[in-house]
Amino acid sequence: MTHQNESEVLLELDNVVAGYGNLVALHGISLSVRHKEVVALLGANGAGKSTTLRTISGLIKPSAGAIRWKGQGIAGSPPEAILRLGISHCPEERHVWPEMTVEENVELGGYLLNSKVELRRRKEIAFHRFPRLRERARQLAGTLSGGEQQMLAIARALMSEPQLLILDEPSLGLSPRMADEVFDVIREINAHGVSILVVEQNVHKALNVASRAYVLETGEVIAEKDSASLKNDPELLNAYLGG
Amino acid sequence: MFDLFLQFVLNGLVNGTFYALSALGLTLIFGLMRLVNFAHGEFYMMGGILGWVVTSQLGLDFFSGLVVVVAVMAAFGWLLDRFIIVRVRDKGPEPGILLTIGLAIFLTNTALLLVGTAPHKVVAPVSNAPLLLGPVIITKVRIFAVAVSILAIVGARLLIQKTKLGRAMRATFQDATAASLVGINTASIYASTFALGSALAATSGMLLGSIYVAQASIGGLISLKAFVVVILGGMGNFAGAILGGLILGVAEALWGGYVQTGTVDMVGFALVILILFFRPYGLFSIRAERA
Amino acid sequence: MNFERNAMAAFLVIAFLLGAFLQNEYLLHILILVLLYTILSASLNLIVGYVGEFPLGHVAFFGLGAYSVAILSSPDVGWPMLVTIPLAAVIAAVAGWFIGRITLRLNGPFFVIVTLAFAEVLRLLASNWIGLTNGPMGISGIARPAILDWWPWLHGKRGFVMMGVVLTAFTLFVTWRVVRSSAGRAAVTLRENNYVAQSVGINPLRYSMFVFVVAAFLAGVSGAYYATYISFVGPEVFAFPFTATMIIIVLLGGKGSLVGPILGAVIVTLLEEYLREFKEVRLSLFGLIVMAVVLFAPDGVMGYVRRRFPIFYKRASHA
Amino acid sequence: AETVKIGLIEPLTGSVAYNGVSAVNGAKIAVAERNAKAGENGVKYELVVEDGQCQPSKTVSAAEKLIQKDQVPVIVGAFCSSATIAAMSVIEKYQVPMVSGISSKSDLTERGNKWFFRSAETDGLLAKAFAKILVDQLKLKKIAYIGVNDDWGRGGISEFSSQIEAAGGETAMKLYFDHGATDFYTLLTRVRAAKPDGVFVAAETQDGSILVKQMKEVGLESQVFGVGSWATADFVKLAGEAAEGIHAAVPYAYTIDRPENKVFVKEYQEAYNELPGKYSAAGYNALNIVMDAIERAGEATPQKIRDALPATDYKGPNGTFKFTDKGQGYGFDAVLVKLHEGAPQIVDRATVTPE
Amino acid sequence: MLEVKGLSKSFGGIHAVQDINFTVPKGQIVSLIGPNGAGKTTCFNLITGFYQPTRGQVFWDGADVTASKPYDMAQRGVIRTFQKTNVLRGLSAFENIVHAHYLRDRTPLWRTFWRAPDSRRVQAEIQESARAILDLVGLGKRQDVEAGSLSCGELRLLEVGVALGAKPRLLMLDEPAAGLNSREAEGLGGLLRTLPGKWVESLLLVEHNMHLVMQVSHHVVVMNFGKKLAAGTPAEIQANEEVLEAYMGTAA
Ligand SMILES: Nc1ncnc2c1ncn2[C@@H]1O[C@H](COP(=O)(O)OP(=O)(O)OP(=O)(O)O)[C@@H](O)[C@H]1O
Ligand SMILES: Nc1ncnc2c1ncn2[C@@H]1O[C@H](COP(=O)(O)OP(=O)(O)OP(=O)(O)O)[C@@H](O)[C@H]1O
Ligand SMILES: [Mg+2]
Ligand SMILES: [Mg+2]
Repeated sequence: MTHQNESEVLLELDNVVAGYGNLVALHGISLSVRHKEVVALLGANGAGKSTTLRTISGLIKPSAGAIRWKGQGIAGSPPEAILRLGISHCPEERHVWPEMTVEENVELGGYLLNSKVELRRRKEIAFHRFPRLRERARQLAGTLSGGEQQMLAIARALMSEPQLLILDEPSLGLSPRMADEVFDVIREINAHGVSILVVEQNVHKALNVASRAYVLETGEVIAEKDSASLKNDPELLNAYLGG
Repeated sequence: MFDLFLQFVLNGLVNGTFYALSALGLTLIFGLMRLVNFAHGEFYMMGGILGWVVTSQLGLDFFSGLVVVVAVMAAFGWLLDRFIIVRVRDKGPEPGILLTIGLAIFLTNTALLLVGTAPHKVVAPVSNAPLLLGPVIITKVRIFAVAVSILAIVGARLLIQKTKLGRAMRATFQDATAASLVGINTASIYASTFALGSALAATSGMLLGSIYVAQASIGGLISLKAFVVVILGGMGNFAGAILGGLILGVAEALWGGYVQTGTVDMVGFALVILILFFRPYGLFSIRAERA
Repeated sequence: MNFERNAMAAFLVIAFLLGAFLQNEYLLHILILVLLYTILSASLNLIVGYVGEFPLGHVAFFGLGAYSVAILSSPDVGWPMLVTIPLAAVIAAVAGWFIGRITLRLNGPFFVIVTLAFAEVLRLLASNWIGLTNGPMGISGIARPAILDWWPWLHGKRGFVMMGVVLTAFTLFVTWRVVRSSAGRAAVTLRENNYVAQSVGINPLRYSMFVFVVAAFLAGVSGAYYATYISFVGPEVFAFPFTATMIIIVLLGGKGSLVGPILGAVIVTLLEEYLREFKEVRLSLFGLIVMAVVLFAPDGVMGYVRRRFPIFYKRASHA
Repeated sequence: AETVKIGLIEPLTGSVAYNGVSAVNGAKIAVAERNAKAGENGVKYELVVEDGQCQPSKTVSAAEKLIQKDQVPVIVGAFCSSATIAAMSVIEKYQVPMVSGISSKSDLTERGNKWFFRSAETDGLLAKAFAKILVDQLKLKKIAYIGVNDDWGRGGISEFSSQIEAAGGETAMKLYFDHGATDFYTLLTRVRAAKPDGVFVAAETQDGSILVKQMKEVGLESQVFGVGSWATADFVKLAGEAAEGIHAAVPYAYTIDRPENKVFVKEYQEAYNELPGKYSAAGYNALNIVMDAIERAGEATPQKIRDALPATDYKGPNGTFKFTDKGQGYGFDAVLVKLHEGAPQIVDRATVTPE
Repeated sequence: MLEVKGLSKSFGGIHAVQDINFTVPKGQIVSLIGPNGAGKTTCFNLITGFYQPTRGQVFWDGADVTASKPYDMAQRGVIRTFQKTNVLRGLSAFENIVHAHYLRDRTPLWRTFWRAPDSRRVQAEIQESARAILDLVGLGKRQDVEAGSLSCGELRLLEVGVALGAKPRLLMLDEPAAGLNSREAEGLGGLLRTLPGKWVESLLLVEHNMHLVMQVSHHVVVMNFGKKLAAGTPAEIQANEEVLEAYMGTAA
């Protein structure tokens, strides 16, 4: 890997407009994620957080605006091309493959890998992080409990060892303790130099890991602040996110 | 009496293998991709007709002919998926049903226009001289066809269960969003599956066309049997498809042998009803749905 | 919703007027086909559109209705139409109850194929149970209903048109009532999500069964009408071409809409007749047209109308 | 010149389309012949072909359309007996004559429909003509019957078996298969086990050719004879060597040695690059009979044509056609052929006479 | 009202629920908490009849209702939501709730063809109730949006609305606050607290949001590895070392 400056912008969204069919859900979103940074995306229900993430990872094609990865425009690229660049997206609602075993689910996370050895190494890490998954390696993913599926989804997203990890509500359905562990994992991989863009409903948890946060409302960025100052902005917190 | 029984069972097994083979393409497209493909029989028909064209008309031998037919049909399936089936992909099952019914009508009747209604002969790969195996009779070409069927079925199963491509296919059909997020090019997986399904259908059409005849209007019948086989075995399950085919073949042979030949076609449907009565998801199927 | 009701009423009035004033018997024949297919596909639409399952074997009930009339009105039995048609429908409904008991436990592709299996078994029975059905030779010479000769105005085809208008009116009324009733809403809930349905207290089998039986009854009516009009019934009444036609009609018209089957029946019947002009290529063309419709209006004509002109189509629960 | 439309309903799609198309081809030859002869002021004919799909409902639609929309004064068709029956009530209602050259169910002409004529043998007539010859010539005692499970197959078997029994043959078994079946091993295994002297088959080209091929494969050596369009080049091509030595009772074979037939075969071959079969001849004959009637009638109205039809006396490739009072054709030949070296050799000939 | 006795369920070798006992008294909110995979959702499925218990019984109003059908339980007044969002995707939010009023709407089948004289009134009543519920869960503005295009969090609220539409006596919610932010969860908590006595008789809650659980519950049951680990008032649970160790992490 070439040496990268701490402040180098990895991902940048510039006035991105996107939506579903006729419905416009994002009215010009601009945000950026820098190298080694953890950024949180906050906002009320239906604000467009998930839509933003889907647009970045290529699940939705933006109708206007630019998305840049290390300066290169990537708007409109298919998801697999974006993954190849090093952006991995752990989607909302888990999306595990119900009729495959836990192990197969995990392994498929490393679909783009060609080395079996490397795949095994990463799988080992995943199982180490989430011992419950190792216990259930042969169980069909569809029969896992909600929280177990969530762990599986996160483990799978980590398999590609991305440069930018996008997490959509990673703590959803996790027990408080498990959620803490997941946030520890987030910190840990961030410490290894991975940038993270996270949507999280638990504002405190989010602001504890993130250095910066964007607040979305009805498809627009209404605030961008570093975590410390956002924590100290009770008005904004109260108005949109809850204390 | 026992010799007769053996012969019936053998007939049934051979036929059952053929059923499994002719359902193979459908196991992919319907069983795995969950597209209720009414044009399956027409793909089979195209295999037979193209087989006739390349062997009887263009004078190729069976094997080179098969290569050509497989290539053509794979390309056909691929294009069909990329340009037509995609457009109904996420719109529920009905548009797919209607689309493939329309396609089936179109293909059958266009084939009728182009090559006429007459049955056609596909040049056989080996002779169809009878062979005596103890008390029972079989022909060389049938043995050959059974071998090819087994190869194709086993190959398809290995492909789906053991290879990365197979895994990518299953992932795509179970959850396409997740699949594209781990880097699977889902559009090309859909298209390749469809291409593979069409090519398999055509292979069986050509192979069986060399044993029976190739004919433009055979499609509907083939589709019916293939649906029965796929359902009997459990959706998208290759081992199941083989067993479904064999069960159907043997049951039909025994029914035809000891009860009544005019009603053999009823056997398959009666079996489907019976088996689903006791096992609502086919003989072999995994289900991971939970409330 | 009122739009649907008005459209149905308008259709019936137009059919009646055409029947009363048209002189060309060929056109009357086409009108009869439209009515026949309307009944048949309206009944299928109940299952496809409101139970959300796809029965490939709906033709079983059509065929049963047709054979029942053929056998019951044959010289040996000789019952009048006023008895045979309702009886045929009841026979179809009873079969619907029986088949539904087995098939409705299944869903998705399994349901699709098992229903098909029933239709095929019946077709094969019809071709082999010579004693009852006369096998592949079929039953011919089904008498023209005496009631149509009571009034000279009903001579010839007009009688059949009026009979069709009455039966269609009955069918549309029944489907309309089902859709607008608590049972219909329960069925839609089931269609949308079985888990939710059960957890708000809906017994899944009860309602899918109810709709299934009503649909079988109506399919029986259409079969009875068919047999009376064509005056010949053979095993082909259980065969796939009828299934294909009704599927095309329902999906082309737009499933889950009461007007859909009517539109579909009109379009498909006229199209089939019009395409006769194209001789050999007509079925190829027909296939292409079906495909084109799917590509451009995947949820049928009514789906298209609903999207483009939502004013016509106020949602059920607002009415 | 005046142009008369003639309606023709045959199955052009579906399971018997192959035969339906042959019939249409034959019919076209007949019309082309007449039109060529008509010169400047003679009557010209126009064939309006409709697809009845061998289905009663579609056939009724087709008949309605021909009569109401195209205003044809006469119809030829339909193919399957069930479809023909359905059409018969339509033509009776509109009082338009119809001639069928194919539908073989015996009772069609017994229904008292005076608008219907049949220029074809019935199963019964064919059986009566050949059953005895077959039994005697081939020295058959025990016979197994195999037939396609439809009105024609069942009809053929019941007529032949009763005639053959009357002639001293014994019935070993009667087996039916569904149209379009491809594998007959089980059925043939049963037949082989019964060790019959002869096997009677009622099947059309496609089923029949596969069937005889598989007979050889399973080692069934009995004499094979039957009814169906077997005296055709296609059949021989498909069945290959297995066709050798098979006997068939057919109303027509292209090898029939008559001047009318030579002309017909030549024209047919020129037009379609293949030899005519039983259905081609049937279509050809029915059209000629109708056109003769139109010319006799002098005026192309349904009533006039109907009135002219009973006086038919038409010399066709396979003999002279006349009608009984009930509209059943007779007077023409049926032949017993043996397939030898790829061609149907005529073994015997019988004239179809009314019962 | 609800009593669960010795409830157990295994899948193959996995003992998802083992010998669970608890009661939900009238007028109370009881919470079921525990680590992931502890068996909470499975308990829900056992109580509402989606699964058959391997052992144990469920009593409702004193009657043994073990392994009753789900719709049967619903007809008795036990209505549940699902962890994995389940709504009527093709219908609008409003229609979702209207359809949830099935038990109110229900008529004998023959009434399909012969409308009951009061049917108009019943329909109007249902519409009114549906509107009230939509407002209650805070989806009033979204009433005409197709459920399939609501965001995740909105779907959770809609599910609660659907359950309320069925007029439960016992309402069982499986992680209703998943996907809601702290503020929204608080709102939901407020709503839940007002439900007993007014909309429902009692409430059984599965939830990982401890803040919410502690805020609304009268009684908390803790599960771990399919077994009951502890039970008590929120205060007792918060003080329980074992629970803290197995479940809470730093949140408590
Ligand atoms: N599949 C879809 N089809 C149509 N509209 C959608 C779809 N998914 C989301 N929307 C709409 O897009 C808007 C933004 O939704 P999005 O899912 O991005 O919200 P969100 O901020 O992630 O909310 P939540 O916190 O509830 O998940 C909402 O108005 C929603 O109704
Ligand atoms: N059908 C099944 N087959 C096998 N194992 C199952 C099945 N259903 C549930 N399990 C297992 O039973 C255990 C309990 O699952 P359950 O869904 O009840 O957990 P939960 O307490 O709701 O967890 P969460 O908080 O994560 O939703 C899990 O470990 C799960 O994997
Ligand atoms: Mg979201
Ligand atoms: Mg759970």
